[in-house]
Amino acid sequence: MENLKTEICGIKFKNPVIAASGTFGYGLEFTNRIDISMLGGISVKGISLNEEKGNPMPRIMETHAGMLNAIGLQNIGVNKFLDEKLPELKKYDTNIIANFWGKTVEEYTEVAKILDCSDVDMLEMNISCPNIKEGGIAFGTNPEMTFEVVNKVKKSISNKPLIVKLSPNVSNIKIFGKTAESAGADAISAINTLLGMSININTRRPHLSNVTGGLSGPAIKPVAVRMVYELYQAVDIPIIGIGGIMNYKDVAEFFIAGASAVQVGTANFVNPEIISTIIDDLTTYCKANEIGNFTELKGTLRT
Amino acid sequence: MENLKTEICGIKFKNPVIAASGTFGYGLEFTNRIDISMLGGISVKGISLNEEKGNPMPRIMETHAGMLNAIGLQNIGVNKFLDEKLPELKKYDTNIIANFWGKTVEEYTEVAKILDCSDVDMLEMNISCPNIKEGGIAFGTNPEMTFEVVNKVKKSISNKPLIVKLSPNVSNIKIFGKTAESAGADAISAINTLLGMSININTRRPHLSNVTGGLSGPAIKPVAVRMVYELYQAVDIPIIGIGGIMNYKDVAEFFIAGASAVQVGTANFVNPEIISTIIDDLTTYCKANEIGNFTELKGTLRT
Amino acid sequence: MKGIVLENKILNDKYGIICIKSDEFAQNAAPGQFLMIRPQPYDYIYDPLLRRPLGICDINEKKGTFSLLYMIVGKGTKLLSKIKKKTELSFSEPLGTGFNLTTDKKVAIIGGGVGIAPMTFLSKILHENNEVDVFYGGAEEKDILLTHIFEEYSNNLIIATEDGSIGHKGFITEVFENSLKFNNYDKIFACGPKPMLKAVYDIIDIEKIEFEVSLEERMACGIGACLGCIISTIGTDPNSNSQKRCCVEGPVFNGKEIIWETVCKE
Amino acid sequence: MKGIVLENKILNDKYGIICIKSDEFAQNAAPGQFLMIRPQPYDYIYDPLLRRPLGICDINEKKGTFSLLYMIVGKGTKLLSKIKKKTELSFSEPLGTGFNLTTDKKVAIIGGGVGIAPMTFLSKILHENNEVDVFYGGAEEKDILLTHIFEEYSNNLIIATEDGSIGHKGFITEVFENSLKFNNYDKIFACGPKPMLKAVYDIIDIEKIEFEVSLEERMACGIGACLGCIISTIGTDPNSNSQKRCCVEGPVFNGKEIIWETVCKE
Ligand SMILES: Cc1cc2nc3c(=O)[nH]c(=O)nc-3n(C[C@H](O)[C@H](O)[C@H](O)COP(=O)(O)OP(=O)(O)OC[C@H]3O[C@@H](n4cnc5c(N)ncnc54)[C@H](O)[C@@H]3O)c2cc1C
Ligand SMILES: Cc1cc2nc3c(=O)[nH]c(=O)nc-3n(C[C@H](O)[C@H](O)[C@H](O)COP(=O)(O)OP(=O)(O)OC[C@H]3O[C@@H](n4cnc5c(N)ncnc54)[C@H](O)[C@@H]3O)c2cc1C
Ligand SMILES: Cc1cc2nc3c(=O)[nH]c(=O)nc-3n(C[C@H](O)[C@H](O)[C@H](O)COP(=O)(O)O)c2cc1C
Ligand SMILES: Cc1cc2nc3c(=O)[nH]c(=O)nc-3n(C[C@H](O)[C@H](O)[C@H](O)COP(=O)(O)O)c2cc1C
Ligand code: FES
Ligand code: FES
Repeated sequence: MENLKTEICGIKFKNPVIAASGTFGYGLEFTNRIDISMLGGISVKGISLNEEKGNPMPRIMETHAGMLNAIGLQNIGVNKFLDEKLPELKKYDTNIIANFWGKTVEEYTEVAKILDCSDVDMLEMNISCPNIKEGGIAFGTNPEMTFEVVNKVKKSISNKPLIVKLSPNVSNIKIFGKTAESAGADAISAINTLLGMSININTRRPHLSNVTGGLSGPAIKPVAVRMVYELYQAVDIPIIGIGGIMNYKDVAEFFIAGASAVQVGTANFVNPEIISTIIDDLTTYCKANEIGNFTELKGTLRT
Repeated sequence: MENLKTEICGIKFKNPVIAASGTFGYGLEFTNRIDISMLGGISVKGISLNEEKGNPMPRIMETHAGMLNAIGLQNIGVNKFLDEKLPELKKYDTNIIANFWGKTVEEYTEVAKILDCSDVDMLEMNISCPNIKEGGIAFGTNPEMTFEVVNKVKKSISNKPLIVKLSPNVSNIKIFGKTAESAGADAISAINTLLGMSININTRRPHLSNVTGGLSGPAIKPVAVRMVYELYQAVDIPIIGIGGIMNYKDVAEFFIAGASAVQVGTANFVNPEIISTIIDDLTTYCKANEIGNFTELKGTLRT
Repeated sequence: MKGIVLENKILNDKYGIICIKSDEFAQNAAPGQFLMIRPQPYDYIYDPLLRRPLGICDINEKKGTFSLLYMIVGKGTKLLSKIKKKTELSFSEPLGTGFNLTTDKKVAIIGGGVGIAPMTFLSKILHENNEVDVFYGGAEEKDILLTHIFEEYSNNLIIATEDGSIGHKGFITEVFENSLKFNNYDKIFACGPKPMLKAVYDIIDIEKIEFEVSLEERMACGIGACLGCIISTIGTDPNSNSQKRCCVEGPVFNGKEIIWETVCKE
Repeated sequence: MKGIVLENKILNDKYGIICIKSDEFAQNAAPGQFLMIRPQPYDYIYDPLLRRPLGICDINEKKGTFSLLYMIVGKGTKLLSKIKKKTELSFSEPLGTGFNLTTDKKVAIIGGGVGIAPMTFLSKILHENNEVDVFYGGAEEKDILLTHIFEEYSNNLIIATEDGSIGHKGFITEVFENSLKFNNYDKIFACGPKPMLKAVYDIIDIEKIEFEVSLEERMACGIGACLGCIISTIGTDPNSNSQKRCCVEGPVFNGKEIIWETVCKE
């Protein structure tokens, strides 16, 4: 396991494989399936100031090599998270990343402040959710708003490193990476889902009640790898690669493109044990290829 | 076949199914496989003023439910096209759409002028190719440049309807649709490929010589349908839907989202006879569902 | 978990039943539970991507096998119907909260279409120490399957099809409503299309009869992580509904608690 | 076209050979041609998406069958290796420009690894009225396949493996170079890894010996439409190379015309 140890923003990770927000619940859903202590970290379902009900059903639909979701950030709210979930989670030896969001800049900073004083290891602000009316993607697709919200959040916290999660639904991801960096982000995670849609031709209704939803899964991996590669050229802070990762080879691809860690999302639905398989395979891969530490792969793309 | 007849920008189509540019060669490659006279139209491989060599090899790579390409717009140039290909193509009873591009505004207008006086039925300007250094996507991801190049092209032609082909690699496709419309586009086609990338982890080289490439195929269909739906709300000119169409149900999906016609791309590689199957199936579908004309589906999404 | 397909029988052009060997699974399954199964035997192929939820139709604890009854509706179930004997498939453990079993009661089991799947397992268990009437409805004869099992494991099997091709002509709920004149059921177990379940809810005196329903929603994870499968139920707080995950808190719910308007919308 | 799989034999953990029934295909195939085949039998599954190019390894015109020798390298060929007898597969007609056959000549066939695939068909035809020596190289014994065919349809079969596990130890090109001291070949046919082909090109006196090579490039369409498979050749205009589509103008090229620096780059 030495081969996989790493550090991001001063936080030690036993390996660079993190469960992606919204695909791993509050982590506890997986404890009778895998030993979550073996994970590098868990990014929990996006937390907001107050409890949220999310969107009406239906919320998910499969597409070719991918899926659409419009959960709408249903969550129990930051206080309940801290009271009921975090103490349970802290019993496991893995980094807890608090993914959070708000409808306004004020909500973002308030949640951030509360989480900053909690027992979580890192904060991950989601400015890229395509499934909510207010906030979310509206912040993540406008550089000025990105700067403002990231900057205000950064100024309101003092304890925990801040990851900013970027939207892929933009013309130029480098601009958003640089903006987040200059606004104070300690790391970047990319990508969130691509905005998509699917129609039931019999009823002529969208398959999702929210009409559009976020596309994730192997279908989007080429877009995600490209964006991580572009970000790596644009920013100096660590990049956490996300999008369609299904196996250790995909992890290697993101690292070579420039990632310092990865998050695994939709794959957890396909197979709830998949993350532990990926981590085991990465160890084997390092040994077989005499790689002292997996992070040596970072940014080694030869063009 | 009455059920499929339609008219776009005053041009009569026997059906709304068009072969997408770059995936159907100059059309003639398919004549010993299907009767190309049964197609609604053929958008030929993107034409430029002079012959182009395109990118070095390798140029293609398969991804999950999709593929990446970086052909780089290799083509024989407008004059050779008009001399050698068009006369052959005109022997078939289908609409010929001249897809074209340039590295500069001047090149765009020059090619457009030449094509405008030729025997083709419509022009389709590609301002969204992700695989060339100059021109292409640079025009398609900047509203001002989009306006300028579309407007100049429109002013330099007088005979043929002008379709503008949009890039999906933008934050807000509506802006580009409206811009193209206000600059004089007679129709819009969407989408071109999503910018993506894939890495060979053994060699640590990109799978494509051009590093990045355009993602097409079923993987991108949800993004394409969403963009057509957004464009339908934003513009009044006809929209030609493109992206991951594999069968008649996909065609229906694009129509319900707001398309007036569709283009079939990558599917031609999977099965060179696929377009004729799709057209046959659409006829059957109309009959089975007592649809007088397939265009009745246009924009009928119930939300 | 993984298991080997022992048999995959196509019943007609709409349905198939697949029997899989797995001692561990068979030992842990309870009536009303379901599993998530990968219809694609190769783990490196990502279309279809997600596992599919299917009710546990039957188990044989001695042989260590279980069966799934599936309706062929889309690509996942189409693929499933092509799976050959001896193929290894991967699937979850038994998931969700099953039916609350009764003893020494008079119960009715109502199944509509492929909603009958979990009822086979249920009736086998209930029939051991209850009086069990099975009401089984479908659109046409093709939808009426496994009747030999219900004949063996019920006191009465009543069938209805919409086109009258077998059994009573009409909706099974009509037949059931009629039978309420002559029968006092202590408990009803129902699974099938949501409008059918709601019709049963409307028919019965919900204060007097226990009513458990098994509901379906599209599922991505099946284990409570994605929040894709929410069912609105009457909450403790009268001003706000509760949101239950069909895969964990269900698929079996107390019919009384369901907010039928929201659930039946689709 | 469609055809039924008659047999799919796994030769070892690296290779398989599949035999498919199709009279139309068998009648129209020429040595050096290839086909595009869908390794996924279900047309509604889009992963893998594209068809895969494979050389025509053998045909039996009487029985109306043809065979493909495949190396298991990725998901397409892995899937192909799982295809069961009686499965219906879809594929193109025979594609591309095959070898230019000779009569009454002394020819050498050089095959490296799975590059041997189209050479089986070729040697059968050439052996009817030429003197044929087959040089067959691989990394290890596993790579040396179908030797019984080459023994029957050649005058000499010379084998080399890099690890020496069978035949000469070393590169087949070294063995071939040696043999040139004793043999005057009129024509060389070669298929295999590009560096091997280039080595042969460098060894022979290209002005005196005819040299045909079969090249591979990743292919999307196989019919000249996508421009994904370009091979640079010496053009008529000395200032600029020609761009040939491997799938239509190839896969067999005159070795003299290839611009080896660009082709061998990958
Ligand atoms: C708890 C539970 C138990 C179930 N038990 C059975 C069973 O025992 N036998 C059986 O045949 N079916 C059962 N279903 C339904 C079954 O899951 C779907 O029919 C199946 O997933 C469709 O997959 P597909 O790939 O064939 O269709 P797709 O191509 O995915 O979709 C075809 C159609 O089925 C609908 N659909 C897709 N997924 C679901 C889903 N999860 N639930 C309901 N509808 C869906 C789609 O909206 C679409 O209209 C159950 C569903 C749930 C949630
Ligand atoms: C004209 C022609 C004839 C061929 N004949 C044979 C043959 O007779 N037997 C045989 O085993 N193979 C042959 N090949 C190679 C064969 O097409 C590839 O091995 C196959 O497509 C790989 O598919 P996959 O899904 O298993 O691998 P993938 O997962 O697609 O890729 C695995 C590896 O194979 C490489 N690859 C993918 N496609 C091709 C391709 N079209 N050509 C070369 N490399 C590729 C990839 O770059 C990657 O490194 C031929 C190729 C061509 C172009
Ligand atoms: C059902 C679902 C719910 C998600 N919820 C969140 C969320 O709450 N916050 C967030 O930042 N990202 C969320 N995401 C995005 C994922 O974390 C991830 O960025 C995306 O799915 C791409 O990765 P993947 O292809 O591995 O799934 C969600 C994704 C899915 C599929
Ligand atoms: C190999 C290839 C070459 C292409 N060349 C062109 C082109 O020359 N001009 C153009 O406008 N679009 C080109 N495209 C884009 C397609 O026309 C189409 O917009 C895109 O592939 C999405 O549709 P699909 O998913 O059906 O393939 C090309 C696509 C592919 C795959
Ligand atoms: S299916 Fe994921 S929470 Fe129920
Ligand atoms: S493979 Fe498409 S042109 Fe050769």
